[in-house]
Amino acid sequence: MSEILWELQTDRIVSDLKAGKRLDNRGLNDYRKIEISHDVSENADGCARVKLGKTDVIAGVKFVPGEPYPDMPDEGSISVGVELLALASPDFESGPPRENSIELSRVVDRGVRESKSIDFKKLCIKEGELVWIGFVDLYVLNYDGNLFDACSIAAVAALKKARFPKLDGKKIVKGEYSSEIKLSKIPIMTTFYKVGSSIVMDANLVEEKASNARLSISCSDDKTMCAMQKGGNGSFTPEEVSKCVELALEKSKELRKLL
Amino acid sequence: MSEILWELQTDRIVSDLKAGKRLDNRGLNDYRKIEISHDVSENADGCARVKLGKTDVIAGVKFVPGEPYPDMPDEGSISVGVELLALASPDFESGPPRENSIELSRVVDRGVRESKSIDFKKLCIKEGELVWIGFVDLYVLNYDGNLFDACSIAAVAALKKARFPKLDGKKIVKGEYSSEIKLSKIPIMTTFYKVGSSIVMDANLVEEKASNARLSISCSDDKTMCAMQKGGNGSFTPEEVSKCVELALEKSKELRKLL
Amino acid sequence: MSEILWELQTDRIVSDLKAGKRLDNRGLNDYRKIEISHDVSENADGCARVKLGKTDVIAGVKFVPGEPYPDMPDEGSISVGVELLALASPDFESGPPRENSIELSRVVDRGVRESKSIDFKKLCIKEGELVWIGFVDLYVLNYDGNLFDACSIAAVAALKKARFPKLDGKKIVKGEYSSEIKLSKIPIMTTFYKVGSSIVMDANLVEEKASNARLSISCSDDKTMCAMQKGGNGSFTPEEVSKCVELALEKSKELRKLL
Amino acid sequence: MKEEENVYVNKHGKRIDNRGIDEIREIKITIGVIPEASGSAYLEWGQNKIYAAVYGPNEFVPKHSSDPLRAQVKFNYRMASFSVPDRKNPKPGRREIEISKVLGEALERTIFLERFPGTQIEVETHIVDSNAGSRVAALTAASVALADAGIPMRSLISACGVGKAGGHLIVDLNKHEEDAPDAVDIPLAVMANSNEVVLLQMDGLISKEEFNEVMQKGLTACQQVYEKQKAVLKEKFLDAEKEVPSKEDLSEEKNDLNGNSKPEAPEAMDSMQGGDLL
Amino acid sequence: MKEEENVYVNKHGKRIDNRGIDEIREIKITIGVIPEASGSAYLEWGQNKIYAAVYGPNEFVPKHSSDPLRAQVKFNYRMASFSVPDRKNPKPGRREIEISKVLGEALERTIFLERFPGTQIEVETHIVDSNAGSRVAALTAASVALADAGIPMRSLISACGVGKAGGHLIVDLNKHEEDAPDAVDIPLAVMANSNEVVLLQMDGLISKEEFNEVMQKGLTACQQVYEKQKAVLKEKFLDAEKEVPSKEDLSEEKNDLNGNSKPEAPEAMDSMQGGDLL
Amino acid sequence: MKEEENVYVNKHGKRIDNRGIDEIREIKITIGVIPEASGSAYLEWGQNKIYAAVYGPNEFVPKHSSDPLRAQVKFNYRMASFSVPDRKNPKPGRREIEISKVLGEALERTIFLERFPGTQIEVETHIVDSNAGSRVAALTAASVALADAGIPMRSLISACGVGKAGGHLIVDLNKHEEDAPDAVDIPLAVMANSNEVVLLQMDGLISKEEFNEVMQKGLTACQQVYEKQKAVLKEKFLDAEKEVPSKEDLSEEKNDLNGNSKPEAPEAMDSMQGGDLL
Repeated sequence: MSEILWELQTDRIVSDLKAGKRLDNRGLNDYRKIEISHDVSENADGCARVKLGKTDVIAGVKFVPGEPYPDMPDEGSISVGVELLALASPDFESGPPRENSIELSRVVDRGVRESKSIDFKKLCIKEGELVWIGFVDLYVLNYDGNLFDACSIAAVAALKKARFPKLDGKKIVKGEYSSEIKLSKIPIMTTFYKVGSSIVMDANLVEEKASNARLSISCSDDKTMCAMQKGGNGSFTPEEVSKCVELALEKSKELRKLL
Repeated sequence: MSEILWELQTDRIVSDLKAGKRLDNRGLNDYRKIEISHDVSENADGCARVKLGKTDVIAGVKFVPGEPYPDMPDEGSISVGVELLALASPDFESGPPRENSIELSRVVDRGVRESKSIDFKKLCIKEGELVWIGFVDLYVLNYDGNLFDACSIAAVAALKKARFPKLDGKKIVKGEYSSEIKLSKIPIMTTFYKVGSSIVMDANLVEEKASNARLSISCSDDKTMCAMQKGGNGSFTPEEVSKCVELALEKSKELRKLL
Repeated sequence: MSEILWELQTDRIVSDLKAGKRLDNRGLNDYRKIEISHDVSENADGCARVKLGKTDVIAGVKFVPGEPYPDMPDEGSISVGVELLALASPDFESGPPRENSIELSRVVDRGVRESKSIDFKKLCIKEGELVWIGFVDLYVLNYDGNLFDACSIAAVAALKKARFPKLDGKKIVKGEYSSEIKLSKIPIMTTFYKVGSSIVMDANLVEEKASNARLSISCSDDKTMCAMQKGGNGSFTPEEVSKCVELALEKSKELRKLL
Repeated sequence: MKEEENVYVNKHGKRIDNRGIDEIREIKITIGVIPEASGSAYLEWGQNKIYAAVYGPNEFVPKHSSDPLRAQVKFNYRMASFSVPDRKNPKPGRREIEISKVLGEALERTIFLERFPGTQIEVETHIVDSNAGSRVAALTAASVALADAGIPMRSLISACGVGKAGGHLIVDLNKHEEDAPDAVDIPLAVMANSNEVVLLQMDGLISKEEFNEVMQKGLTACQQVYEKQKAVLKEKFLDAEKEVPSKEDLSEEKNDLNGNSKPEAPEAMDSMQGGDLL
Repeated sequence: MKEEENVYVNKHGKRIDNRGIDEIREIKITIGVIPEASGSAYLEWGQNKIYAAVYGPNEFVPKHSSDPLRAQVKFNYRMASFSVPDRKNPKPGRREIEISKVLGEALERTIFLERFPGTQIEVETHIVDSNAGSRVAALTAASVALADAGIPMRSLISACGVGKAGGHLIVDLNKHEEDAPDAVDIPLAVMANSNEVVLLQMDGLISKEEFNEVMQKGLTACQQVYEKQKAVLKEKFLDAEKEVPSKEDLSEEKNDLNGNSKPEAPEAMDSMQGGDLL
Repeated sequence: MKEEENVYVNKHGKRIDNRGIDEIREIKITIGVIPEASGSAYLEWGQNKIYAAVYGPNEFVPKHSSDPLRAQVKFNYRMASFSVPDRKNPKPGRREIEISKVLGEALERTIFLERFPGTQIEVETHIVDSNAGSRVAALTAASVALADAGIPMRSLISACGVGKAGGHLIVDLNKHEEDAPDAVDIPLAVMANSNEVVLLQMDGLISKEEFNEVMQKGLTACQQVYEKQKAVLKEKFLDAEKEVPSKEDLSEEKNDLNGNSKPEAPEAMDSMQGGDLL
């Protein structure tokens, strides 16, 4: 689409939203249909596919035995990475990760990590010698906006199903599992997009492109937030931030039930 | 050369080949003169230089002591890599390996590996602790077509001459050697280029550029094939494949005598 | 500045220098004002900031415990790296190090290393097991010519102040130190720039850009040289080299007093 | 158990997963799974699960490497880190780069590249689960995605692995069979309408006679795959008006292809799009 | 000692470094420290030491990625290898890339980008010593460097961290406090004239009530930082003739910004440069 | 044995490889070994074995970095992984990048770059075996390859290492001597016709007096290398009609070069090509 058409479309979206109207007739704080499934990959130690409208992402967990860091001899680790596959959008290019996927990966990672829902000590196999290193890798299959929330839900959904492989000494016994990883909480991220003077949740692609600021808020339970990230070259007033905090806690309560 | 001139040259080569005529008057299945020598590098643990007409490649072997993979505690390894030096052709650029050199490396590697001519257990120094890791590195010095066969011959010729360094504990004693590596078979790769409707062996550069499909067949002995690779955006009929298989076994028998 | 203006400026500088005149009225072998300070970074194990006129560089040392090389079980190591920050000049770009910063790093490194002022055996903590690996990292803050000398002085000044961290087993006790590193000599690099037929020391940026050859000479003490590097696509006559050697020993004697 | 492992075909002629020696695993294909793409497909082939998307033809990037006479295919074969038993480094490895190259070349054979000079056709495949044969599955999926995108082709590309395990010549090896001590693995793909071989690789020790025999099995298996591809595309192009050209209709074209690599005249090609290939 | 460590605010209301809970560490700013740059600043904030330089606006590189309607900010947040307790790999890491992105976006909010179509404004920051809060310090320094470079802005950007340690809501956490078991770390930056939030990140468990309370502390702290920035810029622009616009004068502008993201008409902006922001 | 090792020159004035202190190792040069190149040479220098090829002048890539007034030399000094006692990582390292830079600059001094504005002259050297002195050998080979390619030069570049081992000032150090505890290593290259120094590096502790003495040895050694270069080029250009310019004929040129870095007028240079340099 040409630059000019984008500007016109943006103007239209902005004025519609001012009148409380979204392109697909949702309310400003309504999510698109959310579908969560788990038959993604038998080779994964845990996996999930999340569709948020037409946005489509998959997450898979793999546990690898490794040495602990010297300063945390009784703790394993988890790391989250998101790849924006060229498969998913004409906007994405294959190649090394750029700042967009790096920010997305790190924000999704912090949403899980800071909730303290995973006890890293439970990833210890033998203190000082062997721990589980968990990799949660996400791939975007189709990009229609709001990857932050979709990826966050997928990461948590995959972790909830994740099982530790069975070990024979330091080697994994292929296809056999010992126990499940336990999440003590279900962290949920909700992301607000500011489009003109309006703020919407679960923006689709055209809304996201029309927006100039984004605020992601992760909630570890119904009353507690655990992470935030503002992005974009726009701004939020302190009052808007307060409002978003309020809504995030409410909406994450709803979404948590899906998991 | 301009695009137009290439097209004209290609047309000419195609029609000459239809009449059974090659530019240098060889028969369709004749190789250019093959020269194999070994005085390439005293620092190599084994080396060879192969000239196939004006195509000129060198191979050198280095053995490095290292730890075995946990799942194969009594096996060493060999890996083959080819670099298309900018030295060798105006078509090559210095820089990280591209898909052409990666394919070439992997096909030459498989030709050796799949022949099972090297017993990786004989590369074990101490089970679970120390094994030989062999690196066969090839460099193209002058590129006049058919690198697949030239590199394959050079890799095998270098390996045939390769000796294990003498060890003092885990350290190599420079310039001293213990024993030779033994190859139980001499794998030979022969490559067919389809130019128009004709198929030639040992294509030189202009024939290679005029061709649109390539089939490399490695034979581990006079009766057995061990690897194949079709390349290029053309195709072979099943009958052509059968014919190539027949010829590959015949021709590799001849070439094997050179080694 | 346009290509043409550069040529004109170069002509002017060349003819002025022939008459013994520098842009800032210094003598051909005079250095700009040199300021050395040390309050750069409390997190560094040793640091220095050096201003040579408006050229401004910082150096910081960090010691990391690590395993010795198998062939030198009782020696630690020191490595020097210079980064040409995009912060420092419109001529510099952020990105991977290019040949200019690689040459600069390696020449500064050799100036220190070859002076043998650091006894690498004193960096051994436990033979065969643990040694200090010292990193001297330099950053250019403002680039107004003669980075070779500025970086060399900064590296030595930082090393002179460097202290070994206190160890608890193999782990560093943050913020505590055991002993100082001792330099047995103070290596000093002086760099000569050939501009037209004249040779100047401590070239500023416009002189450096007008020059076509450079000769860096490191002296480990008042009578001994320890490293040299000629750069640029110009040349020096043997007599000029001799003259530079003479001057380097003299001038480094002066500069050594600053450290 | 140990003994069991070495029996690749039991006395009833059945393999470890209960298939016959000439039987391919179950294949399921869904079209249009990636709305953002010009064309797409999701394919399950036994445990293998693959997404394929096509973008383009678009202007070639970077422009100075474009071919002024034809389109170029940029094929990307990628594996998810969790698609294999041992976690794969997410960075594309040398194996993925090689496979991307040969699969892209296979597709270039069938696409009428000359119709889109100076462009690129991007074919992205992503393996999310695997169990031997992922490259032939990816190529099969990519071919369907190209048809879904309406890219004009000479033929669908149909692919299947064949080979040997425990002394038996078999089609569509699974991981267990691929790991046999005497395993031979032969990824194969053909232009389904003409049986011209566009992909052929081999690993393992095999005689000429065995090879020729197993190639025949492979050509038959590819035709079975072709039926699956046609079935799903037919469903999509149900209401298309044009007749599907029969194998016989394509024979002239076929001879041409074997004979001469020069671009066909555009007028000869104008009926070969999307559903026309079925 | 062990017990001591867990007391983050003592009975006298003092923190480990003797500050009150709402007290920011000492800030020192020097302008024009990098003569080669269009504008520059050196900032010390407690132990944090940061150089910031601005180059441009210059032609965007590579040209085909330029925005024909506005300038783009390329922000580079880099840490010296010796700026942290454990040596940092000199290569920029993922943390530095993320921070560069969000700090650059914060600055884009305040710069009149539309005045320099097709260009890039390069903002380079280099952390040479650090002790918690280096990103807000870098943003604060960058804002001053932009003013020094004469880049027209809607407002200075003023930044400060706030958060929680040992159960106390505090401003400008130091490393010790950031490492508290219950630590919450909230880097915050605002357009100083309007309090609009341009940077907001958070790590750690916090309730809505605590968050709202600590945000207020943060807004106040940012204004304190703003005073420091103004003071040093005033010194530089001492002989500037124009009056500094008061907060009230900017209120109209503020309403506009909240309401609509479209570029302001140039005529509305022509008095907002350098010293004018103080 | 241990003692032996520390004797670098025995009582008969002979070194470990039986050379005298001023004696260079055997040098063999073959021209035209790489048919694809514009010019090429293979050089053996003791154990060192080096291939050199020249391509160009060609259009500079990327175009926007070309110099509109002159050609640029792109020099590539590369070592085969098996060219050294410990296997070298095949990726070019920092040492190779530095050496490539200084060798390229040395060649730029002698080439009439102004005749080929906007172009690049690619000089590729590949070390396949080494034993001290590979960079001077590479430069010597490259200079012959340039002459073979017909690139117009002011002079051949002739190079040799000199230095110190066991207290003796010696020429053309081998690996054993380079590893002496007091070793000094000085790679040196000159424009053979004028003795102007175009390459000079040094590692190791040396006094002014020793340095001046060993430089003289170096200049003499370079002239010996020059004789080898000339001999092989003469063979090739045997039937060339023009006379080789004598050292005296070049003196005017020489003064010019020392005095002024500006491009010479083209008319002054037209007789300096290929065999003309001998």
